Amino acid sequence: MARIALASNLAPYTDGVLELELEVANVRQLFQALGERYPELRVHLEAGLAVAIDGEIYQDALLQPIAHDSEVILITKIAGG
Amino acid sequence: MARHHVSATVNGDGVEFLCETGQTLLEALRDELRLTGTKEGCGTGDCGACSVMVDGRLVCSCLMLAVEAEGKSIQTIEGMAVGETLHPLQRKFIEHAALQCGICTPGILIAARSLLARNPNPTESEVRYWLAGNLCRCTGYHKIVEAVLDAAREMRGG
Amino acid sequence: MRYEAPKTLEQAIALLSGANGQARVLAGGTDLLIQMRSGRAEPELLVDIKAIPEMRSIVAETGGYRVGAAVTCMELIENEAFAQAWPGIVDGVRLIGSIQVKGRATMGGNLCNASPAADSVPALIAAGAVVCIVGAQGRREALIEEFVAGPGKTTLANGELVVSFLLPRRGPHSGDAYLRFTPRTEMDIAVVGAAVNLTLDDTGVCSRARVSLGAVAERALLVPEAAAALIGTRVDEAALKRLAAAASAACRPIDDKRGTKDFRIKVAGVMAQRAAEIATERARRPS
Amino acid sequence: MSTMLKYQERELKIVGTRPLRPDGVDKVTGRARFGADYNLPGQLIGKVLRSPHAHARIKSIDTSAAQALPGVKAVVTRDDFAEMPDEYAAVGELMINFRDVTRNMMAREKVLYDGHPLAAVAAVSEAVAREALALIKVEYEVLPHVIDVVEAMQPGAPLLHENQYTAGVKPKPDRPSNVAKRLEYARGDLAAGFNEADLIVEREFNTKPVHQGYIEPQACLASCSEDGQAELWTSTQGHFIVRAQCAKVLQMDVSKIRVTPTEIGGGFGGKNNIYSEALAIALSRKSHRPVKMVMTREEVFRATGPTSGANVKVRIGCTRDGKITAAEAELNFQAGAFPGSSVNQASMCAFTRYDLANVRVVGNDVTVNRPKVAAYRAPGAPIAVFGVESVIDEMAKKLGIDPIEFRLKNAAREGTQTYYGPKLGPIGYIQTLEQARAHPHYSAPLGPNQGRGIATGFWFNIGNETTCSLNLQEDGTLTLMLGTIDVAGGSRASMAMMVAEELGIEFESVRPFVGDTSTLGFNFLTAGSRGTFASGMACVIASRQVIEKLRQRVAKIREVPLEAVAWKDGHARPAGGNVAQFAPMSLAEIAKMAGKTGGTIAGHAEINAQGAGPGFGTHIVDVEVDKQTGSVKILRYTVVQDVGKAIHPAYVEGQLQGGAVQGIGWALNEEYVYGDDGVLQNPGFLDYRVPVASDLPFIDTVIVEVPNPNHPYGVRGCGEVPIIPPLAAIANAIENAIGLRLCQLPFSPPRVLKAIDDAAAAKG
Repeated sequence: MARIALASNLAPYTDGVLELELEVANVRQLFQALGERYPELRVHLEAGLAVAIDGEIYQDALLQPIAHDSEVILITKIAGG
Repeated sequence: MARHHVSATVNGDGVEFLCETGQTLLEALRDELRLTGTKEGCGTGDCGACSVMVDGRLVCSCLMLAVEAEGKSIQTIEGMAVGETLHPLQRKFIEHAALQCGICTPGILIAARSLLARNPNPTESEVRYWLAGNLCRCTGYHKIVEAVLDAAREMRGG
Repeated sequence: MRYEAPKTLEQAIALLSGANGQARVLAGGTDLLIQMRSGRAEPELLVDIKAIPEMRSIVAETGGYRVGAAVTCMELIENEAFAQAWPGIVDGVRLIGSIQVKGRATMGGNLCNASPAADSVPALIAAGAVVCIVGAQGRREALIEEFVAGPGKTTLANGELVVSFLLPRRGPHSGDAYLRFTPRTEMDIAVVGAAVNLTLDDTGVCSRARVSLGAVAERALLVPEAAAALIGTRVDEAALKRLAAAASAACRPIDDKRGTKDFRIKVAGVMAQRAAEIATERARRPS
Repeated sequence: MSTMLKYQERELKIVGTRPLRPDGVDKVTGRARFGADYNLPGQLIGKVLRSPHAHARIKSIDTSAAQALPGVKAVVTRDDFAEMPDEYAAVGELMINFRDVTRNMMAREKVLYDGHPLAAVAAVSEAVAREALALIKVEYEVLPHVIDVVEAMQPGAPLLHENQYTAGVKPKPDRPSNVAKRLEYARGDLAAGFNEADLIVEREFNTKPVHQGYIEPQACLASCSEDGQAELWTSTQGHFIVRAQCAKVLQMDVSKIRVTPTEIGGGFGGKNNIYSEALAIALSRKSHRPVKMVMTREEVFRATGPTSGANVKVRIGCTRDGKITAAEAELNFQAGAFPGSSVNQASMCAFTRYDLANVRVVGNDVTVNRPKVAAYRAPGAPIAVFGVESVIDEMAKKLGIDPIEFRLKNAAREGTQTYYGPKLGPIGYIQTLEQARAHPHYSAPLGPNQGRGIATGFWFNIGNETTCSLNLQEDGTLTLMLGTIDVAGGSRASMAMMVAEELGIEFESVRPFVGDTSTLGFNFLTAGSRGTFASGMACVIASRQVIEKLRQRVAKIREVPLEAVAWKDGHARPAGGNVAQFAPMSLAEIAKMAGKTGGTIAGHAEINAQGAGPGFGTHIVDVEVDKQTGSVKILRYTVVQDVGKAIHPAYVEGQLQGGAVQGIGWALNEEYVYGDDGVLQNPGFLDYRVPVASDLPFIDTVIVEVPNPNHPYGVRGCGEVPIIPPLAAIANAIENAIGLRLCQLPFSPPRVLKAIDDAAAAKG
């Protein structure tokens, strides 16, 4: 079970839940699991979230593997001007 | 209203073109003579990207009518290099990376050359005040001033 | 839109009077072309006066100078003798636009555009210049401080043309200066402009003075009260303080995107004082 | 695939040197072609009719007289563009809703800002096009408008979008509001943190909208053919993004639009979006002729996307010895006519330079009646950091601690947990502070009315989709087709340098180009300082692919096992050790035979670059204040910044100098001035005052290189960090000079003089 933490700005979409554990093998499965559990989060998941897996940040990396003991943090997608 | 027939010299070549009364010299250079090296950044004389020489005088070609160019000798960026050899200013701008996007570069090179023609040994401040009419948004002017001073040194045989 | 380039004053006058107000004089064009581009000016006839010799000359006359209305800023700046005689006027001309704009902009154009913030006008007013005008009824002269009526308006009648400026003779120990306040060091329109022209007697007491302010009213102002603060003094600290106060008191500025009323009033005093200091220093130099 | 190439320390021959750039000669001779320099035979000129009102309902648009004017060949209005449902896409720096993209490009129900497009005309000349615009009759119902962000947030403020309810608020509000979205980042126990504090400083700041100020106005040329294909030349930071947005709003297949990027005359984030591109294609489709559309400078100011004007509240608590115990900020950002400001990036950047246990940042994205904001170099960060670095400077002064020491006490480092999610990897923030402290500028003497200020900045930097292809030509030279736009003019050279380094060949034998959208797969736009990082990584991958194929080809030609062939200094050589010996082959020799030994050799990369390394910077500035006029003069300026690795030092220095000067302009004189009627009063370079050459000293630069472990050469993005510190650094320098803490931007002379007079009056 990977430990999942959500950036605090996502609290409104998860009824305040910011930490949970999920059995997921990659980012795509993570987003699907979160989307089912928190429908309001779905629109943000693919379009607007990046994922830090064990300290490395991945953006638009749906097939990036997540190990069973990974520490995963969901953060807002970063972009620039 | 019939268009004006204008004959002038551009970069040493005799040219003729037709233009409306209200057409600026900048528009004539770019649209009639297809010399697109001179750029429009504002159309109101505030940015200097359209700088050219007219009878040895540095001017904004957006603030001059094309019809006023009758019989004049005009120098644009396209005439700055002589055959294969770039003008020292052109070379120094590349060497010093004194340009980034390059839209302001033609106007600044024409202005810098007219400065060095009248003042072969300008101070940093003299370069900055002479180029105050040429806006640049990428470089912060640092390498531009360095390149002009370096070119001046070389042209003085320093 | 028609374009004509007359070679004589008579031809120019005929063209201007025959166009029932739809003609504009084209000198440097650095104000006119901007107004045409923005639609603020839509002339049917442009009368290019740059081919008329009398309007392009700078000649010494009766101890003073006669400057053609179509003389460009750079031509005036590059005229050593004139810059020696009237450094203050050249201060103002040097601040007009960029080098490129000054390569085309003319003295007559800067005056006739009638902007309250025109950089060459305060120093001409302080110098006591006389504007030489020609029209269908012949020639006349006007005091420069009365020439502009208000923003964009002059006292020229239809068909009249400014031909030249006459700068009077000045005695020894004279000096003039022009300063303006702008947020940037170059390329701005004056938020406040101040010109001072004064003469000291042999003992260093100020015998004559004229002070003019730009961009603080509907036109450049001659400010006699400010001049009075200097006349009869050695232009010391106290006199300069009174000058600054008189200058500020004369202002009737507007709030606009370039400056607030109080800012202009306060800074007018500062600029007038600093200009007076430079003028005095120039007057004290052995001429 | 998501790609990450680790950094390897090694001896370099080309990377880090200063070769001459391939695009330089064309730019200094006037041969380089920018947006407005392209022409096609038979082209028409397109012009846009823009709203004179800040807020009005469009009751009717009558274009009949305009259509009838001789020389007019096409007119388009809202009726020519399909309605777009709500659909979000990460296009450029901000989340974009296509329902808004089509409305910003061409108004539908309402005009929402002075300059908002209403109709567009294509005619045989500009004069005819302008005349046609004057013949279009529009019936408006003028509505009250609001521009100031604080006013727009009040309950009674005029509403831009009747069905906009603040997102991110629980429970859902019952009334619509101009606040499109509220976000909040929080970590630790704020109240406890403030209780521990010996000193608490709280300040409110206001900034004005400012423009990127690129000298080249937007320009494009479109040409459609009857079979539904479209060609487009445009000056942009992202031609694939332009293609994606045009295809969406014009309902065309992406592959039917070919976008060729011209040289771009500056962007800084302002050319991430489409403005006239889709209008030009629509006009060309309707008129069956090419259509050229070039914005005037006035249109650029009125109707493209300057950054947000904002209201910022910052409150920080720290112990007597300068340890921050709690930090809180509220960021209210103008989004312009449609939601989507950079308040999120600003929120994430506000405090990230510091290792803080108790933090809370609230952000509000607020629609107001002015153009939809676009990105402007590290979008949002300069605004938030202006507040934070000003308050930190005030705290250091009150405690009598040196401003750099105070920052060092709280500095973020490797492993610092950020409040927006991840832990920071290896970063160079502390090194920039230490090198700034050691710099002679920091201890140089100051004269009367002179002051010194410092401030620091952080930016994430990004990777994103990147493609390139590297083709070995038959004479042994290579062409490098890049997909990421070269905005600052140096990245083409930097890419060729990395390829030459990988292949061990001369820089001059690699010729880089930026391809049009038909030459490569999708590329994200040049933003987020990703150019050298992401495109560089793609070039290294393509180079290594070429090397692999070269080794395989030589193994076949020399009939030796693959392991026996090594690539070194531009040659295939025996791998050393007890392997089969063979005569080395040069790149040229292999290339010559390539056709006959299996075909040409090429390398490609189609990646989504991961592992972008954040950049940090510290700035020092000296100012002199004329207390009689309020004028602030920049005396000396030093930029210290960690760039990971400077591929071409001259271009890195150029980014640091250019970014700092944009920050100086933002701090001193740049601002949008609106009349009470909501109309922009200074849409031109005369009264929108960008710095000129004579306003500035030289900008000294110190390059710090703490390698980014996730890039083969250690590159971090460097283009955006330098614009972040100047606002606060100058505010701190002014405070040091005359003892007044100024919190309203810009520090224009009238504002500074009033502060001086008010302070004197208060004391007097």
